[in-house]
Amino acid sequence: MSEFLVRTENIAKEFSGVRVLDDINIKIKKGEIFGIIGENGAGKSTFIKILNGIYNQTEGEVYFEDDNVKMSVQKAKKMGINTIPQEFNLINDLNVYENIYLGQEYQKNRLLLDKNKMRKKTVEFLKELNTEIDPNEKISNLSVAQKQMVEIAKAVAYNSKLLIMDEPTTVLTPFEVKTLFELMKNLVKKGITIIYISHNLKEVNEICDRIMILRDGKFVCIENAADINEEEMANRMVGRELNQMFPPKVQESKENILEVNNLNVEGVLDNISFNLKKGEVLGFSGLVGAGRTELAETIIGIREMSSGEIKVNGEKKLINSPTKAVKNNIAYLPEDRQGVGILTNFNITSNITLISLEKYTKFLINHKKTKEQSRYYIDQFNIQTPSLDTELQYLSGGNQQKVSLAKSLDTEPKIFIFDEPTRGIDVNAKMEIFNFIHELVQSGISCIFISSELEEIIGMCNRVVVMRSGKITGILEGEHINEEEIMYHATGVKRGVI
Amino acid sequence: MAADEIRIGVTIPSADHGWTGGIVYWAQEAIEDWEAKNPNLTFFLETADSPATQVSVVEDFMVKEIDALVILAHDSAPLTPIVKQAAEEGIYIVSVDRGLTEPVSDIYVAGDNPGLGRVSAEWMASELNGKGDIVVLEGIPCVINSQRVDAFNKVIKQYSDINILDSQPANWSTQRGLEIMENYLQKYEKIDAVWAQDDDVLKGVLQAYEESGRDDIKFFLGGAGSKDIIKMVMEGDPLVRADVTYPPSMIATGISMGVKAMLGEKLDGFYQNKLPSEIILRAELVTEENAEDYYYPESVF
Amino acid sequence: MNDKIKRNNKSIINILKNIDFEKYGPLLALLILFIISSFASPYFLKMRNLTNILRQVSYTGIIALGMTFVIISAGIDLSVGSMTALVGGIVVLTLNYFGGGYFAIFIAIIVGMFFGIIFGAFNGLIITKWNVAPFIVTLGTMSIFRSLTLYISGASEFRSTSSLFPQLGMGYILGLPIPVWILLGLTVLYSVILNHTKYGRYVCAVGSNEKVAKYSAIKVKMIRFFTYVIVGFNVAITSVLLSSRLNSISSSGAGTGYELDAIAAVIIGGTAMSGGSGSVVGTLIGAIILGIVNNMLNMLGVSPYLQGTVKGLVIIGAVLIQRKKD
Amino acid sequence: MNDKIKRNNKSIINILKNIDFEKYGPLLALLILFIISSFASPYFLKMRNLTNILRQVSYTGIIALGMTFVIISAGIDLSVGSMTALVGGIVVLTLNYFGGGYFAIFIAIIVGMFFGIIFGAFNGLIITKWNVAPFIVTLGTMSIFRSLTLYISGASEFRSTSSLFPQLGMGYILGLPIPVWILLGLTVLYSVILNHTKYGRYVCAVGSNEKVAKYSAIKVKMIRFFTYVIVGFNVAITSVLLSSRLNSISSSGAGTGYELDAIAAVIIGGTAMSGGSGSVVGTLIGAIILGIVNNMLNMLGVSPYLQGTVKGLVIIGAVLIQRKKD
Ligand SMILES: Nc1ncnc2c1ncn2[C@@H]1O[C@H](COP(=O)(O)OP(=O)(O)OP(=O)(O)O)[C@@H](O)[C@H]1O
Ligand SMILES: Nc1ncnc2c1ncn2[C@@H]1O[C@H](COP(=O)(O)OP(=O)(O)OP(=O)(O)O)[C@@H](O)[C@H]1O
Ligand SMILES: [Mg+2]
Ligand SMILES: [Mg+2]
Repeated sequence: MSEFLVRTENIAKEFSGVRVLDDINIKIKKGEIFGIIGENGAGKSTFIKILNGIYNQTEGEVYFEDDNVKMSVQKAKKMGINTIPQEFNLINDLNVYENIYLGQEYQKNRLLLDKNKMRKKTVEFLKELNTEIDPNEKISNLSVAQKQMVEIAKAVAYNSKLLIMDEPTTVLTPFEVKTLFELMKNLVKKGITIIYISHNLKEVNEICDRIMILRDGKFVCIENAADINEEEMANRMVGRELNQMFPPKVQESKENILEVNNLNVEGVLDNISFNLKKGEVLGFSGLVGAGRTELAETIIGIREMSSGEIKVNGEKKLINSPTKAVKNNIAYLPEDRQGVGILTNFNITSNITLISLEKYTKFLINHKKTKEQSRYYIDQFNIQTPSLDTELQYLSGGNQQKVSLAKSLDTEPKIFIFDEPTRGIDVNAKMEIFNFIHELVQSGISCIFISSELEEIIGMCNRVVVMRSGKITGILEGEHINEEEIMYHATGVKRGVI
Repeated sequence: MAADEIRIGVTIPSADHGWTGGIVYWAQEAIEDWEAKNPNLTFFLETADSPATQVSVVEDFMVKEIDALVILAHDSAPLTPIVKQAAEEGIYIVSVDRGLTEPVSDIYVAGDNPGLGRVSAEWMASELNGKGDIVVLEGIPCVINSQRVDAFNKVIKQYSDINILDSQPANWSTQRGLEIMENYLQKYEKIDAVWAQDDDVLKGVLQAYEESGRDDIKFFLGGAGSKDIIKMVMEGDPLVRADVTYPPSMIATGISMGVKAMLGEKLDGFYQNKLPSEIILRAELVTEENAEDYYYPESVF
Repeated sequence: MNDKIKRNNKSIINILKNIDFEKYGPLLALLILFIISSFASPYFLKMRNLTNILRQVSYTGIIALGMTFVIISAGIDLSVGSMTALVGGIVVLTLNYFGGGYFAIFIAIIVGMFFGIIFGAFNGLIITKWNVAPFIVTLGTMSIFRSLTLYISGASEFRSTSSLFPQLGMGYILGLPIPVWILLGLTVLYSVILNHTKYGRYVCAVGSNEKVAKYSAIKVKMIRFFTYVIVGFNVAITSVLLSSRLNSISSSGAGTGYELDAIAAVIIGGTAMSGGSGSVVGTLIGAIILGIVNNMLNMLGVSPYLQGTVKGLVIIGAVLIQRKKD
Repeated sequence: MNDKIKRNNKSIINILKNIDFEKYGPLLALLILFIISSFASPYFLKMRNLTNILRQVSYTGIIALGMTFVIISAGIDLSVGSMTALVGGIVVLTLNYFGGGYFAIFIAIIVGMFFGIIFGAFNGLIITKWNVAPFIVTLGTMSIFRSLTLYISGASEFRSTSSLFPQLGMGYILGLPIPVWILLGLTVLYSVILNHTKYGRYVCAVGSNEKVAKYSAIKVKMIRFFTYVIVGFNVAITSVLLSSRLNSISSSGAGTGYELDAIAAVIIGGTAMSGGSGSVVGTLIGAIILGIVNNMLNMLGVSPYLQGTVKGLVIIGAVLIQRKKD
């Protein structure tokens, strides 16, 4: 037996004639962490979906432990290939432990399910991940980050030989990422091989042994992580030099555009008060489940507040539905892209103009105008798509995120709430989005910026609100915006203690 | 409940076309009449949309401790076991129209399904002078329909010069009758007469014929004796010259028989003490001469 | 040379392969059925027969157009058949009350439309306001509407006394029956609404993913509600046309089975039961397919007992043609 | 003191508030209906009446148990009523052929089960293999099965000549009719299958999100397929019990409307039409609710015309109690 777990020979994949992967030849060693990076739409997810049997390659061969296999989902499972997919692969109607053991249930007497055993094991797995989630909780009641932790636990629960992780950290805070990395190291020690995909080049560089770079579906290079730094990675990914990541911060005005006073939501938010100034980027930081998403949802009228008031431009407003939010020029970019953000069976144009459809309608929809507008966004954000009529389910994750962003933007808001805006977006596109936010605030638009990436928060925000279990624990300004102080307020303990 | 209270359960198919609508109407009429006449009588009237539902209704009646059951069975065989059970519990059984497969009823009051087919065929044959092309619109494919159609066909077979061009189910529905007739009119260049078996269907048929602008059809025959068609006959309509009865009022007769049996009354002019065990209502031919006697303007059918 | 032919051959296969079966499936099914019917029966292609089919189709067809919206929004309406009878009864009663002249016809139509909309709104209200499953609500109102019809009429017919009223259902304009014109006109209207207005777009969004629609500031309940109002309105049109055609409405028989016919037309027309997208023109085609099947069963004189088998097979077959590849 | 009372009051309200209406809604609806019925009719609580209701319920109830799986997997089966008639016909024919003795009954039951499974598998095969919408497939087979029943019987009844056969449908064991025992037994069995076996888990997964299920290496088509087989099997049981009870099967009337009753029972029992989760015990409760409604309509002697209105209102009301809060 060779030292390689997986080998591919001349792998290529076409979707209705469009070649999205071309001639990929790689060998992945047993027990290594193999990173894959590349721009949005480079073909990373497609590649691993060939390995785990979701797609069949158009050309080429896959060897697993030296056997040439025609992969299928069933075979992959049997051979010990497990995946944490980019989009959630959880059954909303089932609860946590049922999801974790879906397709691989423990049984008693070879007939009945052994629920207790599965529950117990689930608690163990989650504990290993430093997460407390009730194994009997329904998936639909979990926050996005919690779902991500369940996905991780699910992949770990199986006896894997190959564990594939497609952007597992996009909604996780540094705290969880750290836990995950420790877990990965343990798994590797046990002889498990890991493929790791992420747009966080720092993380990739830190955790991976070797890194493959893809560009436009083509192989660029494989490097030892030790031999390459982040900047080089980014440049080779994009194929040109990248410059400064974060644009300069814009001085906000004194005027409040949004005031939130003593806002309460039963069981979720506790006496939240803050204000947002015109032209400001106001960051929201905190650990998983801190309640940031809930706060945003309350402001746009999805959740009912039990008490408190919201003022827009100094005037008290009752915002009890997203329609009212849009009327008050508030836009929201949700973190749960496929759950609440985009319609996967709608095309790009219909998605982008869904909220702002009014703009394009006199009596009938002006299809020409909507198409022009979506073409504008496709250029602006460099959205990779075969055509304007492509349904979103056929776009890569990052490109879906860009469409989601365009959709919220097209309402021409005065206040924009971004919830994890860079989720699944490549470095280059991140920069574009940061620059775009910069342009927004320059033109007097105010932004609430919820992110779990401290670097982004620090790089982008004028002030940072830190939350912990539904309460605001601190509002940081100026030089106080640093990793240490944010983490202190987020966890309640000094660094190093956790 | 008073000691001399008499409880009578009446169950009939639910009103799913004109004739069954008539059944419901006549059942209510009879119950109203009897309740006015005799305060000791308590009636329960239940419709049923399928044989199985009707079995439930009879079961429920038994819980209510009825003394007599008047039933127009949805289908014969499926109702027989439960009615038999009722009879065994001492309940007096009046079976109307659709007989049971075992002799469990005390009185059987029936319309004459084969008779309807036979009388219709005989009249049509004589009007056609034993020669011509006819089309048939049947009811819903089921036992009653088969009885009528089979009897009709048997008679027509004796006339070698009468051709049945086509025979399709119109489900006792006016709209369906209209559609089927539209199709017939496209399909057949020349039709001499139409047998629709049911007056509801006949209405649709006449409509289609009128719209087609053709004038080859010599006459139409419906069935069951709805008041509209009887009226046309009475007024001497050249196309609708006759009708054959299958009166929904038979249920009222059945109810009366049940009441009389309970009260121990005899039939007027009847020299026997007990009521007869079978009463078969003739399928009567209604023509312009006698139509007035069959016209009930206040009935729903 | 040989080479070129080969390439041509290949491209034809490619063209056939690339036909968007999901989109043109219904049309293809219709074409196949049409061609078979033309050969199978000499009467099929007669002008009169074709217009007959169209008129026969128009009653459930018009309802099916409205049902398209309901199904796209991931709902269902089982009450349409009973509603047809009830509204029809109301139309005839109104007509008789006002004497049966042109003015009475006008009033009767207005009243009919009004009640159609009210009944549809009743369905929509319970479904959206109280969040009860559409299947249950409309199963309930199916029973309620029929029962009210029977109650009002005493299980008999509603008979119009007007001699003018039938002109509407029987009349022709430019060689086509009036109901057919209305069917075609509504198809165009609803097709425009579905594809070119905000409302249509929102109906698709709601059916595709209710949560996303809600986050996109779409008034989900309102959109849903109006799909049932549309169906009610269309049912009212059918009621007027049907009662005019027969100059009466049978309380027990009118409209029975319309719900299944209408839903079948929608699905044969390519709209998925799960909602999210669909086509109004497809529904029209679906309704015509069903009409042709019924017509051919009579024309060919298939045994009454076996007509159901043939009909069932054709319905399944029509959808089989347009099935999605996995 | 006062304080304590207040607190107690509050906690009762809290308890009421915290009742999981989604889970216990059907039970609550049943309780309310039961209490109302007890007061409304002196006959209701009679033992004989209660066992009657249970037996009346058992026919569609057994089918509804199977339908629960189909609906949880996001499917639907409209063919169950016609299938009941066809299988029932086959059972009676077999019984007569073998002479009507105990052996004949045994064979007839086996043959009935066999055909029930075959017909269910036929539905399942077209739906999964050819990927055709369940609504259309089963609408088609509903028509086909009924038509075949009419054809075989010549539109008449299948009459059993056995005098032993009715014992099965009419007999009692320990004070309960045999069909009721079977209904209860199957409820336990299917409840265990749904909640405590892999298959049940997979049915929920498939109904909730087919794609995720597929990626979890679940054989989606197979799971789907077997839901229809289960329904077919249950239909066969109902067919045997029904034909035994009636000692005959009417080709046109047997099983009509069963599909709507079964689906209604499933939904009243708390299973969502959109699939993903549901409860077998809920379905049993749903079926009993429908049975009590029918029984009360008879017991109270509601006008035949208005029975439909009452029934419709109660069905909607029963689901209203358990509606989800948004
Ligand atoms: N099912 C599909 N049908 C058609 N095209 C597809 C399909 N799946 C992916 N593609 C296309 O393949 C290309 C590569 O997509 P892929 O998801 O592999 O990108 P990725 O590298 O994972 O990007 P991201 O970082 O945004 O997740 C994209 O251009 C996408 O539009
Ligand atoms: N639909 C829901 N029903 C009940 N509880 C919920 C629901 N959604 C979220 N929660 C709970 O609310 C809390 C806050 O979650 P939220 O998603 O707002 O956190 P967050 O600060 O946005 O962090 P992240 O998005 O990184 O998870 C969590 O404990 C979560 O379990
Ligand atoms: Mg990807
Ligand atoms: Mg969040």
